[in-house]
Amino acid sequence: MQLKIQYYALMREQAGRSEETLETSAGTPADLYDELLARYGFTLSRDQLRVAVNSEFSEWSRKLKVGDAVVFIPPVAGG
Amino acid sequence: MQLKIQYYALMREQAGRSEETLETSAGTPADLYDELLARYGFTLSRDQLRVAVNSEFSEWSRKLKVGDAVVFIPPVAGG
Amino acid sequence: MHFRFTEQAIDTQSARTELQSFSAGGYVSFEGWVRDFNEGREVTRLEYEAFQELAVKEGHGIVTEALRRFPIKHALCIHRIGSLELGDMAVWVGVSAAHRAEAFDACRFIIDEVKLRAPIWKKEHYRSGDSGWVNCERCAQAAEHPHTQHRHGRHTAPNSK
Amino acid sequence: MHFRFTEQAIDTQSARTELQSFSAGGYVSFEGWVRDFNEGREVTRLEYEAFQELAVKEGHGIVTEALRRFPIKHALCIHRIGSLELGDMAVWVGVSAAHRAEAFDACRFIIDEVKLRAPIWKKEHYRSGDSGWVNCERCAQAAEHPHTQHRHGRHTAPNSK
Repeated sequence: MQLKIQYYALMREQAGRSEETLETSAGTPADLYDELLARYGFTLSRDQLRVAVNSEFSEWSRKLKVGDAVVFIPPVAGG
Repeated sequence: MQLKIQYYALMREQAGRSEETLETSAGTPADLYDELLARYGFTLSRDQLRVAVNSEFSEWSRKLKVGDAVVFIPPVAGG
Repeated sequence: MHFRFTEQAIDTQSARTELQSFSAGGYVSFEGWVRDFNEGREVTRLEYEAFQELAVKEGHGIVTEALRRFPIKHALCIHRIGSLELGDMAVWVGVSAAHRAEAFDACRFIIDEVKLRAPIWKKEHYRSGDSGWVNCERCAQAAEHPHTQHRHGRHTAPNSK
Repeated sequence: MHFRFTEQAIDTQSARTELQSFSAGGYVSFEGWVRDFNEGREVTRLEYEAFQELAVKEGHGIVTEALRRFPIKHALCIHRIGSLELGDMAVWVGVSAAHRAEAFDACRFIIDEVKLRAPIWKKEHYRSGDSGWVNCERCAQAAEHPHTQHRHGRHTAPNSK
């Protein structure tokens, strides 16, 4: 299944890219994060993150569909 | 004894003047206010006012001295 | 002095520069605007008048107290006097601080105390053609809410100097 | 939208005019400034980055919530992104209301929630030459004060839409 992933801030630097389109068998954002954590060595654990799918905050257990855009959201620091 | 009195806001309008130099026998701001109340018919009672002598807030029972500058202060409404 | 009067429009951008500091992370400002309605009456314009010598002393004392009570960097209050139209700015307070919570608290403290303590008065002109001196917020509140305690400023001499 | 991003200096005077109303008697604004010191380290500049589409939606939702919760007239938040120098304004919030208490409360609510919930990040560059992403205020607070509960935003999907 093809998904679009965007990376921000620390995760953008650790992944070495802002976005990518990925072929994956991950069924949920939680599975997807485990896969990417292994690939990129992210230092943030999943319980430090939130996740958005198609620009809406999402549950980690949501069932992903072809073409979904996933963004992992590190702890924020606006203002 | 000669005193200088300044009037502001409602009391300025009721006294018909901004300031005056007055010859009075009033020994305290309280006595002075009673005298001026009778003269100008101020609508504010003394317990609605504060008083300043020589540009400092004062007690009503302060002993006045020659040349003191007295200001009666109606309820304020700045801002 | 941390408090001053002006007879012109308050220049907030210039005043704000007096509060800048590289160690300040938050800046809070308050502006009081002339409103078209007060205590059930339509207002068309206002006149502000002050016992300036004492008001500057009192206002400066209030801001100095805020600088002592709250961990803030800088604070300033400017009050306009004279004739003001609807929408005009009557008073401005600015506070800078390392952290925003203190900037909010100090800004609110200053405007609350200035309204309560500084010898400044305003006369409202109403659409109906008449006018009146707004004697004080708390008198008005007490009249509307008779169970609220009636207070308008401190009736005893303060121990500030 | 009641929330927007800019890559230039925030024009607060222009933004303020969007909040004017003859029925507003009080206006409170907050500015977040780049500070030279954070968590014990000397900062020389900052970079702000945002997941803009979601942040605008979230920020707009926060201001809309403030407009519903508090009796205020208008409210707006503008956040800057890109590279900022010491003293630069990173974020601005403005609120107008009939009465000042609500303007203060709503302004504070908005900046607190934006800092907590909007997907915006900042990287601090330190005098020592290195740099780091400020992960979140509450994480930092929790690290400094281990007995404080560690929270950084809401980890479940919000029920706002």
